[in-house]
Amino acid sequence: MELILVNIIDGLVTGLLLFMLSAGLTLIFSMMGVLNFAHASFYMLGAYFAYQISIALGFWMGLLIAPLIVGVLGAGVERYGLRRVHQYGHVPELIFTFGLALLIEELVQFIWGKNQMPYNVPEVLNFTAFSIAGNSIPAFKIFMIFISIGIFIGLLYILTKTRVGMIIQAALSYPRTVEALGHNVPLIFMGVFGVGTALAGVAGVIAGPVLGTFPGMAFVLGSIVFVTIVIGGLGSLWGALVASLLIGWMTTFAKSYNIRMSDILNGIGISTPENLDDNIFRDFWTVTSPQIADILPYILMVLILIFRPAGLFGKRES
Amino acid sequence: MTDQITTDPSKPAQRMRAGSMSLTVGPWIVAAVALMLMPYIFTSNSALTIMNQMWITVVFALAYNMLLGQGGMLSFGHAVYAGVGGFACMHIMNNSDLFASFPLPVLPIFGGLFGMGLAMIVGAFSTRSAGTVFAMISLGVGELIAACSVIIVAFFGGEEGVSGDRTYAMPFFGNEFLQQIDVYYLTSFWVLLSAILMYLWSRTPVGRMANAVRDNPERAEFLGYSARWVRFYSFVASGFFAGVAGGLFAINYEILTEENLNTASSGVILLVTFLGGVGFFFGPIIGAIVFTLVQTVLSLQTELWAFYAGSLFLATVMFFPGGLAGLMMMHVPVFRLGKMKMLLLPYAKTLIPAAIGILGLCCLVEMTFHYRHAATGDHEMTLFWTTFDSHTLMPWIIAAAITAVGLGIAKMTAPALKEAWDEANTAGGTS
Amino acid sequence: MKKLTKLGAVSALSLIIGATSAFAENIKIAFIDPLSGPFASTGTNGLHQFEFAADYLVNQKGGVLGGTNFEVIGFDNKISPKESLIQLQVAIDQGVRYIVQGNSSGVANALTEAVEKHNKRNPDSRVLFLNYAAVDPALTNEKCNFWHFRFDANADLKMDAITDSIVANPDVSKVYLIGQDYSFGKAVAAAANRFLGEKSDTIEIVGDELHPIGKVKDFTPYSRKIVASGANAVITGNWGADMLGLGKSIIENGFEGPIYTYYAAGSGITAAFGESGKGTIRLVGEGKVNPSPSQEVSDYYNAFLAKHPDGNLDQTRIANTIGMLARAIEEAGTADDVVAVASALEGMEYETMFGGKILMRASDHQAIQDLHIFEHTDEDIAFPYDGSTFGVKVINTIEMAGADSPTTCEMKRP
Amino acid sequence: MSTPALELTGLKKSFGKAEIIRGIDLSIGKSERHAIIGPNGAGKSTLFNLITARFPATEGTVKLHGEDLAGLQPFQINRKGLSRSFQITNIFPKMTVFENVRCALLWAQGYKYSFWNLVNKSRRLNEGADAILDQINLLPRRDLPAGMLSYAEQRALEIGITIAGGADVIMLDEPTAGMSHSETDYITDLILKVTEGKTLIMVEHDMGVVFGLADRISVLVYGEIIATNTPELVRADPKVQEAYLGAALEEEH
Repeated sequence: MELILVNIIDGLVTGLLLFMLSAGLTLIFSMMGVLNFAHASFYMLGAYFAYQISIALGFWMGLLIAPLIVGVLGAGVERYGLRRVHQYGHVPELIFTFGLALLIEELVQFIWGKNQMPYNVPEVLNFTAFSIAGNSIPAFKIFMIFISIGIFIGLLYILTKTRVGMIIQAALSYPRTVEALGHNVPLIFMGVFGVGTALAGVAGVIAGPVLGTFPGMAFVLGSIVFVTIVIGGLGSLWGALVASLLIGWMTTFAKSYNIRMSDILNGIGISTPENLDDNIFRDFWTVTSPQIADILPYILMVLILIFRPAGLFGKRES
Repeated sequence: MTDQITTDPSKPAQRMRAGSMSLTVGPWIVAAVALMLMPYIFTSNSALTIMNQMWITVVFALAYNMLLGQGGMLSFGHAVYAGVGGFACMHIMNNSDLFASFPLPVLPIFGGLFGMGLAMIVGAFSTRSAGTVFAMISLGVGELIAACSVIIVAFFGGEEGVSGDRTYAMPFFGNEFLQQIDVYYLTSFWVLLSAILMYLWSRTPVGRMANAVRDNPERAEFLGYSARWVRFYSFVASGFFAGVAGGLFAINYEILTEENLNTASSGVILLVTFLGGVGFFFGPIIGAIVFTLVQTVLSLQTELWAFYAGSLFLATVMFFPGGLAGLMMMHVPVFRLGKMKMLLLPYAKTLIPAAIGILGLCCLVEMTFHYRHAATGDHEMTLFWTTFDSHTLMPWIIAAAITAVGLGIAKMTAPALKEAWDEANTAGGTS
Repeated sequence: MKKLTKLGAVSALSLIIGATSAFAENIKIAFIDPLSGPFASTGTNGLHQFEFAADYLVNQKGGVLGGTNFEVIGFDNKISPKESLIQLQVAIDQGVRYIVQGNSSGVANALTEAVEKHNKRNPDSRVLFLNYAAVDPALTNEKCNFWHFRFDANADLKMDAITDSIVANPDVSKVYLIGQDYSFGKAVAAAANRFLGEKSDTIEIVGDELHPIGKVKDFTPYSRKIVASGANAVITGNWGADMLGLGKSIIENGFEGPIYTYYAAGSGITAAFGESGKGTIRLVGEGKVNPSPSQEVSDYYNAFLAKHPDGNLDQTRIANTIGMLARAIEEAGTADDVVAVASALEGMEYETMFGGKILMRASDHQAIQDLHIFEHTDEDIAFPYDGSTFGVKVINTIEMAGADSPTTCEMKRP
Repeated sequence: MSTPALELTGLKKSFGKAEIIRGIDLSIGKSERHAIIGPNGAGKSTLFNLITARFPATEGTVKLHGEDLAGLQPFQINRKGLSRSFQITNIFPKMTVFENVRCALLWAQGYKYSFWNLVNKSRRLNEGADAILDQINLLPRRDLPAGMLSYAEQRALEIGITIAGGADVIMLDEPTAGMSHSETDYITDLILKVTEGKTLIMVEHDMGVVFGLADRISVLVYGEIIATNTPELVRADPKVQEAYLGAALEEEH
């Protein structure tokens, strides 16, 4: 029973981290129609910048400054790169972000080298917050939860309660009309892109110490972020939240409990073949849930796309 | 994202005219002769190996462009069709009785059939719509199959993959394909055959309708064609040729591993195709040749090859969305007008300094890299046959000066080039 | 970076260059490992160690065969079997007769088969494959061949040493096995099960599981299970980011027993573990540096550090590889006839400066040597890794580990 | 009159709570030229989309030559001999004018999804396409990308694509929308020429075109047909006068 609670907390941390990435991406996606492949790269930049700043000024300044730099970089990419490619259509835009992701990875290696960076949890938060049946919950994880929830509430407030948010929401659906009303839509696009990438930067700052700061960190997270927003429904902030948490919990529980494929199949009445070693499906029979935990989201995505292409909370058929 | 992943028709910047070329035999004969003669120019085994790799990439990229360029379907997991075709070929190779019953050059057909089979299964549900849904399903399926490669060891062989020996096939007119040169001709035969077949495909009714569905699926439906089935046929055909590429891979390397399936390979083929240009049939061929050279030859020269490749790619997307082929085809009207001469001098004035400037920039990048990452005490580095000390100021000044002067001149002469370009593109005029 | 950077060479031109530079005075050794991409740090560090070993142990001592030098050339295989085979061909065309490779058993498998086929089909340009780190047992068992020599202990031998150490440790009664879901991870788990079963009746294996390789973002759920299982020792074959992620997560979640690993040192991992891994992280390997066994080793290491201050001399077998190759060439009296060199390597007994001797077993071309269990610590560390204060210290030694281990290899000699 | 070419019974369509088409019964005979007119927002285009299965109907049936079209996809309906154009130009902009027409001929000439025929090699196909280009006077533009044609030419091409397949029921959605007078005359002549002997159903705003072309006219107001009759009688119908023509005529005078 206690383990379930622990797993819920762990899944929450994973899910909320995913949410910080997918929130920005889903906004960018619905606004510009672009699958921003470089989104996770901005997450990586956040971690590296924060590491560099933390050496000189400490973790907290890193948390403050790194996302700003990332946001400015993101806005710059929109202004001088994407906007230019936008005129050619969606595929070139998408491929642009794809190439950008590769280039950022190369740049990071160029500047920081190829090794893991010793970017660590700050001393203040390096203790056990509490324990549940012998399982310690590090304080940093609690900190991560609070930061992510804070950001979600902030985003929700800005998008639904402020004038800027209203304009953004309108610009998402009716860019021409909003432009005709005298608002600078390209500026809004640039701003949203900047804020979206800054959010990814925040995620990088707080995930770097826990998940490791290395040149492959963007790749590990890259496609799963798309999966999240596709499952949640493009452009839906709530969808992104629900899908993130769903994926967080799904993978955590799948890893925590050893569910065997043979148990499931036996459960539905298919008996295990006698000579498993000679059977061509032997590998299939011996699959366990931790083995496939991290590919479960892809299975879920394919199923959702087949049966409900708009995603869980999507309003439109894409 | 709109339903259809193609460019907006009202924007003339990108004109896809894959369909507007007429069928001529000339280029194919030139290609065949070139393929025959290449081994006499580049005789070493490594050159043959690299060329084989190039031709395999050509087949794969052309197959990919059947989807992206001609069908308007963006796939993030196309490597799995080539990979599964290749794995199937390896298993056939390892089944000695079956393998000994036919000559080696037949093997790629089996690769194609298996790639096609998988494409039929996946296509059955993924081609219902194009656009984001198709792209994301391809990503998901690609990830799933790539993940299977380490889980389902019986077929994919786990990490070390599946290996075999091509020489156990039935001798083909006494040839057992022991040497690279034999394999080269086998590969060349297949690349030519596949390219011709894929070109002819684009001239068939279903190939033409693939273009129509790409441009306007709804209109195609009101002409009696189901957009879904048109996509399905393109997808299956693309899967077949991807499988052929996989079969050629199996013959060349005699081993298939997880890397033949993973998303990185799928991403590479997207880059290759786009770099070459999706709007023209021959675009992917150029892309495959350029990329293979960058990956295999440039990587022998510098560790930063991926950095340069990435920059080249990004520059292409930003400035020449038609890819290298588009860049070439831009000159066709000028050529037709007989005004190519007018461009030569302005080109020389701008592009040569620009090239020098860019090379200077590369020198600065290499020197920075050397300064930061080389062994302590190893101050010596060689660039362009010049050996110098990277820790002294002089080389930096020289490189910076070359860069500044080169790019400066290019910037100065660029307006003149633009003028000449506009002039050359106008019919009539002075010449 | 000794590799000449000739950016300007037009690509087509270098195809020809590749073909014509086949003659050489130096004995060329092709180092085919990742020099770009995610595993580049390990590869680059290995290349530095090879270059240094060739320079320090051979060239500065007058070379072999009366003055011929070793030249190590790096070939970037991007850890891809396909690229490795292309680079192998390029290397052979450049007149290379000795191939060294170590990262990824998948690449090693591809290379050993390609080398065997090449040597069969091209008797004029035969090459030897000197494997310095790929530990898949199959390479010296069912997949062995005359051209492949392994200078590292294979995964089974290493597991033999780990389990010896575990059985000797009275604090350990419950062991948890976790690894990456691919051939090596599975081989480690199988070997651990086998050896623990043979060696002890009291030690219980409380967990045995695999996780997807390179895909896990957060290892917390796995560590929870490990802690909850009551295990007091963990064995893992993880490497790279998976090693660091797993190790950090296990320690963070309150595990206090030893974690036995294969690859938890160097390449930034030692620095990243830092204080948190002290006393917990153990690893198995050959070659003693801390404490330094001799002045010779100290000199060697210091000379290396003078060249690469941030580098690690974490693969002492590289020095052994170079040393043994040099002796075999001297004994054979030629560097061109690789059959003679291979015959000289077979059964060679070599005194290594890192202590003890190495026997290149003729029956399977597996090097038999002393194996150590190291501990991650910052005490008594003369030669730390990653520019940190931490390094690995020998706490346990098994002499000539696995000298009597069986092999299924049926060596076919030309 | 035997089986009508097109027969609608009790056709209804709602979007959410808004009922756009409120029960339409209409029968159009073979070779009849039938126009549907009505004020903006009357549901004319929606009606077209219902007939061609672009939208599913909420209620009611559509019969083509006596055959129920329920559950059929647009491409299946097309194969049964019903072809339509669109209010917003809907062509293949990146293909040449010739290719546009040739694509429209493929299914009708029985090529289906074949990949063993080469389109360049079929004389029937290429000559057929050229013949249609000739009919719609676009032969000089044959090899231009369709997207580069002028608006009127694109509308002509749209009609060309629509009739190319040889369907016997042709539906045109505002073929002259947004055109100048001379262009309108040109298109009207074109329509007369290419729909010779076929059933034509068209939505149109331009009364000149409607009264010049149509054998019968239906007036659609708020999702209901208030009158169906010959042009003269429709013109005289007081209900129509009131609902539609009255306002329009007043404006003219």
